[in-house]
Amino acid sequence: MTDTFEPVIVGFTCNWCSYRAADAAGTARVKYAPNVRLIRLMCSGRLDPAFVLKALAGGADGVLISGCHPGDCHYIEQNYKALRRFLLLRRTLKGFGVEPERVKLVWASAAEGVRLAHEINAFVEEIRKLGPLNWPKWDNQSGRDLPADIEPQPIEEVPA
Amino acid sequence: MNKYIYYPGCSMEGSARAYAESLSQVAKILDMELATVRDWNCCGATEYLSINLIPAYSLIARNLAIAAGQVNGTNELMAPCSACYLNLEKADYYMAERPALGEKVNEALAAGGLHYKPGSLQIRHLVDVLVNDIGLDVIKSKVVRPLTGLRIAPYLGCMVPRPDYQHRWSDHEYPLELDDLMHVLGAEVIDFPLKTDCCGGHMSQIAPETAYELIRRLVSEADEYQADLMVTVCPMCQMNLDAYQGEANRFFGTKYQMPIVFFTQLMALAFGIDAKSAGFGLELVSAKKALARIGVEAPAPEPASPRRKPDGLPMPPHRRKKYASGREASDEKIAVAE
Amino acid sequence: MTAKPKFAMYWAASCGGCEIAVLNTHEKILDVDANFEVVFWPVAMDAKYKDVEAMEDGSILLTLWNGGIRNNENAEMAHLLRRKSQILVAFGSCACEGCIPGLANLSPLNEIFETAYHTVSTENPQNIHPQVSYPAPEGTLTLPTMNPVLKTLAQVVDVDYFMPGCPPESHQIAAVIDLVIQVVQGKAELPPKGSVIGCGDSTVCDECPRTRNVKAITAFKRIQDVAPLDPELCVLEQGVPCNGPATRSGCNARCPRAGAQCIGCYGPADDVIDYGARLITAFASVVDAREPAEIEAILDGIPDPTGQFYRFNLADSLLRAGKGAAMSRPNAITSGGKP
Amino acid sequence: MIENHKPKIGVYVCHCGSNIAGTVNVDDVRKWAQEKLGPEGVVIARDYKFMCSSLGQELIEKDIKELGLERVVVAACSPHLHEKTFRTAAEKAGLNPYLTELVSIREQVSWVHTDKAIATEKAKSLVSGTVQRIAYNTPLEKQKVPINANTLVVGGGIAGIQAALEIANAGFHVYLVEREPSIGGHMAQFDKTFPTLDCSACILTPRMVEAGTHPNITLMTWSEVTNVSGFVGNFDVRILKKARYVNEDVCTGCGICTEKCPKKVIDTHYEAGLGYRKVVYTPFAQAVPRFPVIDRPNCTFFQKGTCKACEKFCPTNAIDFKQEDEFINITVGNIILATGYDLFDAGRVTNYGYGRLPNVFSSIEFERLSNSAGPTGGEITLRDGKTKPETVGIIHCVGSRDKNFNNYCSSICCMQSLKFAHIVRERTGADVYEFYIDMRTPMKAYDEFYQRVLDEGTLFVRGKVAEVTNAARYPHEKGKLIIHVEDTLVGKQRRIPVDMVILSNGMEPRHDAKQTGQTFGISCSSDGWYIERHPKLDPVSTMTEGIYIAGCATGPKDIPASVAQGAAAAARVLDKILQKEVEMEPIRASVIEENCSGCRICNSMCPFNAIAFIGDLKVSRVNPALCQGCGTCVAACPAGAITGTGFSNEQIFAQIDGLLMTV
Repeated sequence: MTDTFEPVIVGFTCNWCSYRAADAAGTARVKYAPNVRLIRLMCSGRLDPAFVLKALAGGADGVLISGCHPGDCHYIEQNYKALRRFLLLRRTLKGFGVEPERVKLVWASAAEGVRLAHEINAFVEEIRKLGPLNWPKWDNQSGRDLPADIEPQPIEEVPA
Repeated sequence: MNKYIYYPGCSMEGSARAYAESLSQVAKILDMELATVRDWNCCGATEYLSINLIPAYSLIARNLAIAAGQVNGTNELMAPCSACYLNLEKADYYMAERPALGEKVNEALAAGGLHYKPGSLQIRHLVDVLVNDIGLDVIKSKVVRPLTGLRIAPYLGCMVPRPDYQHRWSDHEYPLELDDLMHVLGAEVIDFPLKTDCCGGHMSQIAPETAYELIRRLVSEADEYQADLMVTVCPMCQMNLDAYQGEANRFFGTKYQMPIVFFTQLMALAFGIDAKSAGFGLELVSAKKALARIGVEAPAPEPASPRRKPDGLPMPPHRRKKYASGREASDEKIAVAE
Repeated sequence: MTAKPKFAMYWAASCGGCEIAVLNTHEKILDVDANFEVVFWPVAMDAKYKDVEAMEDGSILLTLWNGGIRNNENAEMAHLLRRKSQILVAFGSCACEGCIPGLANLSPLNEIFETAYHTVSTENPQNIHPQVSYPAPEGTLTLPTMNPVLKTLAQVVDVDYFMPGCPPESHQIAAVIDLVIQVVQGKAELPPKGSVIGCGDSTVCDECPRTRNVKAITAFKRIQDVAPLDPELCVLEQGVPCNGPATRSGCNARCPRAGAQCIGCYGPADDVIDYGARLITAFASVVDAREPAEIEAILDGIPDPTGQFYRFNLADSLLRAGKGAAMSRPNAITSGGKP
Repeated sequence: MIENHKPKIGVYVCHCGSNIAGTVNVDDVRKWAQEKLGPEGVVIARDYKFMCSSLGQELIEKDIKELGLERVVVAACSPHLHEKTFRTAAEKAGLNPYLTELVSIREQVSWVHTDKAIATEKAKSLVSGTVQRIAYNTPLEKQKVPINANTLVVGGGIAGIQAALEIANAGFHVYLVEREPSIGGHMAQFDKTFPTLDCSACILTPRMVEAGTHPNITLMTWSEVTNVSGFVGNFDVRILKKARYVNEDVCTGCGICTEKCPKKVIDTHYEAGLGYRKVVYTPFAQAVPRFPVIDRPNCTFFQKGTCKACEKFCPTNAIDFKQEDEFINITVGNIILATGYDLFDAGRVTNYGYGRLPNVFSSIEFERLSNSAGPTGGEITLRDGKTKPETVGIIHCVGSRDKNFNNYCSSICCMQSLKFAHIVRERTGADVYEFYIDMRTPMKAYDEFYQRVLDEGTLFVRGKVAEVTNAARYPHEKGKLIIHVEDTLVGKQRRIPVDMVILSNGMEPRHDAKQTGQTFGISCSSDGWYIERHPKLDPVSTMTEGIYIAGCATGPKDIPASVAQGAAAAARVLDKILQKEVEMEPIRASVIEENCSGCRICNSMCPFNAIAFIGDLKVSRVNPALCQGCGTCVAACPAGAITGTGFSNEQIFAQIDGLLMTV
């Protein structure tokens, strides 16, 4: 057992292309990194940026978004919308201090099982290089669920 | 002004002087600035890579590293010699393709304080540069003495369009760049079917009979098409076809007299340069008759240097002879054996 | 003393605008006085923390809390007032969602201090840097300790109602005061706990009179670069990033009516899971380009997307709220690939 | 959402024999689901050898009835394989089918990972994701939309003709659209068909005529589909009908115009560049329809304003120089694409000299050369049009099975080459060499034909030809084409001089296949052929409901296979038509109108125009009949006012939580 960092990646796939590409990779027994857990959407256009934020907030080190190649969308052109949201989301993440490379968009047709597997492997390696998604150590408590009787504990004392 | 970093290679200073001289004329007219790679060294030619990869690649990469350090407004490294071009491109390609190799080569280069990052140079062959950068229109506009009536067999040899790592050539088996170039000079270009066939290469050194056959094929085919001369882009092709044409003739009992010249020589002629400055007269199979067809007087051939005895020190006796004799040969005997 | 119900208002990490907004209700403030006994309101009357501590738990009927929780004093008071109050209202954007002070959550504390005390915009000839405690001759003086991040009130204590706005509109405050008075008088019922009050339940667009069309944005611009802004047409359609589509209604579309874009001070509408994500998706969706380079060029018109989308909501955003969760994930780094 | 009530969930883990159980510790997953996911509502977790077997399904049905399960999670193969199986089983036991979900732990886990421990952990997390998600699944009802009984068939080659006839004969209307002036396709160019050596035209033309005269077929040649919108059952199709400059209502197809037209041009299309045609022409004698077209760019009248010979001589005044392109809109319920193939451009293999060496012919050139209606009247000659070849070399796999060009086998070239060999020997008596890599003659009576050609004395050389050259090395090669090849059976390089070379060039996807695919909403593989819904089990369907594919559009095929596919696609369409209605997945978006403020961000999201803005109410509304369920508007709504069934925010958020739950 080595001590290499095994990132956890959530992947969002399109029902018509990349999810089928994953099926095709399986059928062809193409081996790839086990770090990605896929969620099936009907279309990459269904991808709400909040899903990505949720995954990152929930502990994923990276998020893979995949859809049909430009021009090949099962719903004609929705993947362009996914592309635009992806680009703006990455810019926003940067402002949050999250490396934008943690979110990746991959086009993969239903026939491209092998390619998807390669892309997954490459992405896992990229995230491995980036390391775990380390939030700046300012806070160790989560949001609204905080029990009322617990006093906030500052991590380091800085005068106000 | 088109700028290039220029890797001449050894031939340009030796057997291919005609290439070097005509190129310098052509470059001037086409407003090309060629900055020679400082302190360049041998590219390893065709042999070294098959012997030991790491030192061979290191040898080549030293040139790349130095050239990369010379980048000034251009990162295009141009080589006129096919072998040099291929070796430089190969080193650049494989250093990127196989990072382990790249690392080892750079380790070697580090000993000389050098480093080469693959991909930092664009490696180009002269014909590619002329056709694709300078452009046929510009070249055509500089023609003052069209080569009308001159039948030319354009011949590229094996190494320039293949394997073509960067996909710069129109085709690997039948590229037409050189044909087009000759065409704009006004020459009659034959559809030479063997344009990418082998010239014999170093077979002329190790298996001359094989080389003779390869030479015969090319020369006889050009002759079949009634070409006045063959143009080549490669010092080795030129050398083989020119210098060994006579030997091949003797071997087969044929009488071909096919002049083999560099394409730049014809460009220079077409641009109005006189034949001597264009490097004519250095070829062994005289281009005099061919040039006469376009009314150019070929310079008198340089007086041939007297045939020299074989260079170097005498050889030791053949090993087999030694064992066959069943006894040790004395040093004196070795000395007088030849 | 009268048997009037008790009222308190407290000011934590915020600008004070909320207090002004309350006073801006004009004569309505007299109703407060007439119907309530104001027991604690530092900005309006003299009061000591120890007086509050002395009160019976649950003895204050209504506390309006404005401001985020930035230091341990804020936190302590939040817990104290929670204990003493029957109804605790997160009043204003800072208390509800962090607001402008929450933007500091993008930087670590030391950077915040560095910027506040030691950059060119601060005149600090003696290079003063505040201390938590100071040994004065009269005894040790202490200052509250800054928390690492600003939290919303609800992230620290249980909150009964949320009243958004930066500040809440005075007519909305007046309406809420009226409602509470009616409740006190037994004439009305309180809304369910956790409700957002003093606002609408739709988005700013709902109250905006501007005409809207199918959107296709070819460039995002700063408002001063769009001259003149068409007074009739949707601000977003004119390329100015207007947060109205995702922002809760209640302000009567004050900014768009005045010829400016909505900046989102009323926070997320109902059913909005992450305010910023809604704007990211909405703006990106209507960008009229397909090539990545073209899209990027259009997006360049939003120079600070994080600020644009999370100006008021950062401390309450999904990513911020989830950071704790990410940190507490039992060992993301596993050995040998064994998750 | 699910206030205080966690629905009762059953988890079923399939072994799939050893397909899953070989890599995933199924028992461990089951135990874990039972214990760790108990708080999430899992009341029962089981594993079984083959969940999809009837015994496996009965297990689930029994639990639904006895344990009162409200949700079923099956961890097995991809939902694209067995989702329907399990949903049907659950429905039988009284559970709404949309309360059953499949977790793919075979395609996404056991088949792609090797480490058993890691695979097991991943399987757990996927199960956890779906368990969390399914709590938010809601019962859904499938929607039914009526099917328009008209069908559009695109491409009038043999596959398209077959499909059109099958449907028309069943009594339904077909629009057959062909972009050339006549239907018939490539088959009309051929002389003989292998292996029976039937005359191609003899067997094709009756079908063409039938299609041309069938009362249920509207034939639209010289026309192209430019736009398709809508969805299965109701496609709106826009067709560009190019101007023929001939009034089809009065033209009798007498051919006088063609006869009188003074201008000839090289026919690069039907005659493959070997012959000529007039400027007003029908591509071939048996063309259907028989109306000619005027080739506008070459017509003297259109170029210079004079001539009009055709108009002068037309006995019915059918020539109409003022005719313009027009658009025709039709509505159809289903579409069959039989758009065929392009021939590989043999000139790309430069070392074979096609286009440079005159006596190197492409396969289609040879078809025309050997066709009795062709430019030489069926005489097999060299390019000079006179000389009969004495030796002929036929090169297989030109552009196919070659990583420089196309990796795939074009499947017909072996048989086509054998046919050529037979014809050459029969008509010229020439010596014929076939240069092949492998002989592929797998269909009915194909290998027998190979034997026959062998017996006829054709010489077979196994090896990939290196080059075809005119550069002779030896006196006997002078004036010949020399085929340079490594004969891999002899183990020698050979130079074989021949008079004529025929390149058996293969098939390629249509040059505009991608564009056409985009028009119809289907996609191409990396080779460029259209992708079938399933390569084995659903070869004529596409991922887009109501769009079918037949013939060479999906890959190289011979005539019997194309015909079979045309008929198969027609059967699928008839199946749809006879159902009268089509069931639509109930995955739909809808606007919560109280939350909608009418910002109109969503209005441009829908390519199906399902979202309308109701001006009076200042809200947007989704038309469920038009919504295809992609969810793009759901994700776009800034107010969170649009919800999507089947893939709601709650479902996906819960799934994310589940996937990331510590395992």
